[in-house]
Amino acid sequence: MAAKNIPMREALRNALREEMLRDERVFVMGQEVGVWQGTHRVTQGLLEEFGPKRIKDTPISEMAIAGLAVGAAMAGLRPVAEMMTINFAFLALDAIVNHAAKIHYMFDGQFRVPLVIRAASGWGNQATATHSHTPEPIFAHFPGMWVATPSNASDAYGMLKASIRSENPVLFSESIALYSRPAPVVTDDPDFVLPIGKGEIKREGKHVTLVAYARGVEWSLQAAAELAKEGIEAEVVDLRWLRPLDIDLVLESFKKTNHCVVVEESLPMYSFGSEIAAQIQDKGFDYMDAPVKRVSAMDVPLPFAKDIELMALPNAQKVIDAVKEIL
Amino acid sequence: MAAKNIPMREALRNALREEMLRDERVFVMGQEVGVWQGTHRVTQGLLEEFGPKRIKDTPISEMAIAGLAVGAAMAGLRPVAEMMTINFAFLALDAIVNHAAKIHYMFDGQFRVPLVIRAASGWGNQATATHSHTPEPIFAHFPGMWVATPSNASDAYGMLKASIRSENPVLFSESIALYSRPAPVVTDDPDFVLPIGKGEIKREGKHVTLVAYARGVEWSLQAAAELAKEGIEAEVVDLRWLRPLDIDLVLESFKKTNHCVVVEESLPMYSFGSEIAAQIQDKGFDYMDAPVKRVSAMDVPLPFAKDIELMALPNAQKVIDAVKEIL
Amino acid sequence: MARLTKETLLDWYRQMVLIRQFETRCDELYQNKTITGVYMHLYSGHEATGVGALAALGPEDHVITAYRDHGHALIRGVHPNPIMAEMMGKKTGVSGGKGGSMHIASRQHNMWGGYAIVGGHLPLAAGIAFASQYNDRPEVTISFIGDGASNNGYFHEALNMSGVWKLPVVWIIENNFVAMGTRIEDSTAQTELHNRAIGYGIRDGGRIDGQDVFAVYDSVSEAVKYAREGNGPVLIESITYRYKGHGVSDKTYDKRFADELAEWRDNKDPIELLRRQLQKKFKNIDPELAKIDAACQAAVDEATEYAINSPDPTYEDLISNVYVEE
Amino acid sequence: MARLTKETLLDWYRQMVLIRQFETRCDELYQNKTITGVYMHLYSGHEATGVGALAALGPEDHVITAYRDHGHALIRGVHPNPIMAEMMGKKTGVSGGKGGSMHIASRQHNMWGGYAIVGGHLPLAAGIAFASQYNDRPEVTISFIGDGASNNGYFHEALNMSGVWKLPVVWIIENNFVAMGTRIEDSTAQTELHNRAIGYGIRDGGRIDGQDVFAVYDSVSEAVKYAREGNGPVLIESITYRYKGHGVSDKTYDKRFADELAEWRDNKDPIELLRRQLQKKFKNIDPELAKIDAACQAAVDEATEYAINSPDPTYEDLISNVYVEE
Ligand SMILES: Cc1ncc(C[n+]2csc(CCOP(=O)(O)OP(=O)(O)O)c2C)c(N)n1
Ligand SMILES: Cc1ncc(C[n+]2csc(CCOP(=O)(O)OP(=O)(O)O)c2C)c(N)n1
Ligand SMILES: [Mg+2]
Ligand SMILES: [Mg+2]
Repeated sequence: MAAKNIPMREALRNALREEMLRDERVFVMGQEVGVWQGTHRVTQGLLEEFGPKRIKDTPISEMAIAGLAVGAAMAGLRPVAEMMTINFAFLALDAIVNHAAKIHYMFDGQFRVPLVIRAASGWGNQATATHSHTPEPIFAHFPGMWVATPSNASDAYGMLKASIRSENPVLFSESIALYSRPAPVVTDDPDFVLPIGKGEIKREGKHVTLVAYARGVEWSLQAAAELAKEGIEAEVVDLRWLRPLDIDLVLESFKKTNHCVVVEESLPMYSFGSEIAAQIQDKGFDYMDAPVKRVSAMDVPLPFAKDIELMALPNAQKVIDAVKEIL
Repeated sequence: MAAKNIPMREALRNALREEMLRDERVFVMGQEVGVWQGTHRVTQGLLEEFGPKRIKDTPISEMAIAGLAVGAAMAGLRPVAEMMTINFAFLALDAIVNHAAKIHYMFDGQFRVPLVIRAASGWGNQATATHSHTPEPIFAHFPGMWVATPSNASDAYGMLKASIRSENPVLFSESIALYSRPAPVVTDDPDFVLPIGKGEIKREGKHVTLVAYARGVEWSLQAAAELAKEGIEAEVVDLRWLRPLDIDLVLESFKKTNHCVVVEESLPMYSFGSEIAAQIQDKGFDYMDAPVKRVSAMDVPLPFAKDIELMALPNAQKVIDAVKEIL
Repeated sequence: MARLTKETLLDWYRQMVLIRQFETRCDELYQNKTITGVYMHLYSGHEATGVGALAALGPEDHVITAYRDHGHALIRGVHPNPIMAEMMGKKTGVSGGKGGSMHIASRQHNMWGGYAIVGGHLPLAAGIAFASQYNDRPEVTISFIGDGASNNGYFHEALNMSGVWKLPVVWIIENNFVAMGTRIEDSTAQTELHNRAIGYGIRDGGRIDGQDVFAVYDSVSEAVKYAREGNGPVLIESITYRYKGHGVSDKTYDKRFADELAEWRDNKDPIELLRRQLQKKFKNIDPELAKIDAACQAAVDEATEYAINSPDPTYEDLISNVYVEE
Repeated sequence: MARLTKETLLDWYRQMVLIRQFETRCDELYQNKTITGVYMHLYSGHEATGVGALAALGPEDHVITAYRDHGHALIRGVHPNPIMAEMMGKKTGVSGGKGGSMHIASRQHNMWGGYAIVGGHLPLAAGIAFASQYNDRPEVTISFIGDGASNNGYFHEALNMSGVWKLPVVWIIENNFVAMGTRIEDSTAQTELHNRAIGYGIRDGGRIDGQDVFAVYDSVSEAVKYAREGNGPVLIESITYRYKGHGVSDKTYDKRFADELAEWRDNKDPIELLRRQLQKKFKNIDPELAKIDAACQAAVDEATEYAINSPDPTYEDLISNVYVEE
């Protein structure tokens, strides 16, 4: 397969383009996706290529963007709705959780909601407290939709295509920090689709398992590289999806390493790390040589000032420290 | 201290009344709190006693109810805003999480938001998928506000008074199933206030710790009573608050029993049980004789039909089964 | 009215009577606990609005509404049996017993369902209409809206988007002056809700007499034509009245407003008004009307039997249709 | 205009010049990375709306706005030093460096802050006004609103509640025809936004020339009087223009509309318009204006120095004020 080194935003754009070419029912809507070329340039060029019928700029109406997409999906289209940032999806929580995720069930299968809600996520740009959430675990709390959280350009490409083709609603979270990171992305297989709910080992190791998603994978890989210098071989499990959750992959690794650190960009309480630690201690109890540790953002709103903002965030060093605590 | 056996809704009403009498700044707002006497009759009689200036019926505008209360609190009042049910608080998530919970921090202490958002919560009335959430852990994920989850009339009384007096915003969740349950409630001490963030052992035991909040406490106590017949002594820890979280009380009990089942009405993933299990395996690792088990609602939207709805919900028997799995 | 055949008028009468009788039965079944749960909201009193409005649509057009939805489903031709079964949470219900009274939908009738979150279905309506527009199909979507719901953010955002994209939706506010127990004048300073059309630059279809099925039909037909021709949405305010309190848990509202209720029931009942018009227009129509009444009663009896004798959903149903299988 | 003293007019001029110079400096400081972060939204071009509107208030009245908030804070008399320090995330900033450019507040000036969630501050404004009403204090709250924000659910719910409760708020839409890159005609079919007042049964304060500080002052003064007298809210639409793109990350918008931008800058610049009026009204005013220009420049220089030399917040600050200590 041919591949090209491109940043994640471009990989996402390729996925959107190809799925739009493949399926007339796919359309893109959201704030600034068209004329402005996308706040994060993911949709750059699409308006020119597909025209205003299929690339719809919307007013600042998050509830209606999500809700309209739900109705359109029920009626047979395949909307890809963008929330400019995932923070604004809070305004659409009801439309997402009570409508997108529940309609298939409530009406016992009469309707399908094949909808993708893309949203830029993440801390660390001095974007301040209201604009710095990574609330993917909040959305993944609720059954009825999938939650995609890619960690690199190639995965983003295959996962977005899978999400658009899925018959289920998908919340597709894109880490802002990763948009400009390049990775080799397939260029000659428009049917390159990653399976929904399957994680991947991003680095093999035997001493400790690092479980992460999205930006957490980057910190984990950095930490693993450092740890390797000291002879500690960390295995990095990228879950890719918070729903369905590939806990089997985590357990498989854990049974080998008997040690685990969960790495997340999110807040610590009632979160991703909580669920992973809870499942490991339950299903992997006999394999635990140490408690599962969690590296999360600090339990504070995020401040503007750069230095203290960075203090609040996870990083590779914090992962290394957590690993050393349990090894 | 004198006490009277009254249902939780009446205890809550007493708390509201007394705090309104004590502090002119306290007012109540929400849908149907006035003329209609409260959807769950908590505010019954208050309009007559305090008049329409302090008991404000609102339009069906959840975003503005929460947001207006935030502004009023910043400006020196003490709003007690009711969300008719906690499901509708999804529509106010941004106002709650990004405004109520963050304003004190974002402006570095210039403003306080002494606001209480009361909300009726819970599954199990054939209320169907959109109307059956117990999403307290979702709100407790975010720093900046407290989350109160009383399990009985007396606690509800003391916790609501504490919440109204608090200088911080509080999400106050009231389990619908518990409204009509009576318990002895203090009648002669208008300053009876429970400390914020302190849990309570609701039944002592030495073989297993049952950790719960709100309605989960009822199931735990029922299970403990049954288990006692077989000689199994379960200790029931009622956390009362999901934020601040009295994890020390849990650990104290766990260090004694070495076994734990977490009981929650909520959905299982990225939830209350996840956090408790994660913290126990971390901070109580050396005391674990078995994995922490979780009894939660099933991971499905709630259906209308009564029988299958009940199947999806936790109950005492499921707690008993979980205990037996690890003892 | 001239262009309407006798057959059509009798069918309208039948629809209205069927709704009334169906819901009267539901009320009885709730009282004797055959129907359970905390929510059931009857449409009784509103019949002319639903029947007149939906008479303006063809089968290819679309309907969506809130939780007060039994009437709209019956009008769209959904069989009373599976509706009644849904009320009882039976497997044979339109939504397999999972949706209950508030979620009556029938995909094949383009009845897109009732929705329990106030305002939540409004952007869905816009989305359904968007799909018609996208696919260049000359369909129109009618979305019903409560007066109370019109104060919710969903209303604003959905109507505005329908306006800027000229979506083929007819928005019909069923203004019964009350949301649960809150009177309209306590929820907004603009009590003539059709006036909100101007805020969205969409056509104001005015305030109409929602008890007069002809008035409703005429206004909505015009609006549907306007929307179908690609001119964009229309907002209509239909004045009507709720006979049975907000829902089954509401035990006091109608007592508070007993006089008002009596006034509407006695002098503005939509079925009575239509009956009188029919009697004026057609000689000796009474036997025919009686026959219709009886047929409706029989249908309701049959639906009740059907539902009672239907099986309950099982564990399999509990866990099915959470997701479409990938 | 007759009743306004020379002193007042020169102070308005000073305010407008101070904002322009302060923000021009901010822009430079951002380009040379002294100010960092992804967000900074300049008010340049809007000055007459802010100055004219807030001139209608007393110190006991209240102001709240969105993220384009530097101007409003300066007008309220917040010292440029702590504002500039906030821009740089310094401990001496108005919000201790935690809020940044989008969250400029000063409790003591009844400047209730800028808010970054579009529409999020609108119900807060209603709440602040509610507290005034509750406490029987004759204060008025002015809330600024972007044209784009007016399509959000918050707008609808907040304005409606302010109407039904007759809250003393003056809602001022600063219509600069654009939200980020979306032109108003692409976000609503009702481009004359003051028309939305009717939907809430509140007073329509009309559309005003937001570049003319006198026009703004007159209209807003009237509205403030109306609200202060207990008649309820007023909605005003002030037409203005944004000189510097949406925010610092916007590099293309102004290029797209270069001609339009030039037209506003060259012919409708609010500072130039005021300067010309002053020159017409007062002989030999130029030296006085030059003195004001220089004083503003000095204040901006001082603020820059102050901010640069201020300490950064520390770990202690990171964890403080998450909660009020109980
Ligand atoms: C978002 C939301 N808030 C509150 C409720 C509770 N609720 C259900 S129906 C209703 C009143 C709606 O009144 P209206 O829109 O006038 O419709 P009607 O019942 O008169 O048909 C309320 C407040 C809800 N279901 N959803
Ligand atoms: C709820 C929400 N949605 C989207 C955004 C992103 N955003 C920030 S400013 C803005 C445009 C607002 O335009 P307008 O209200 O006209 O104000 P202006 O910038 O012109 O002053 C958008 C879309 C946001 N901050 N909040
Ligand atoms: Mg109504
Ligand atoms: Mg604008």
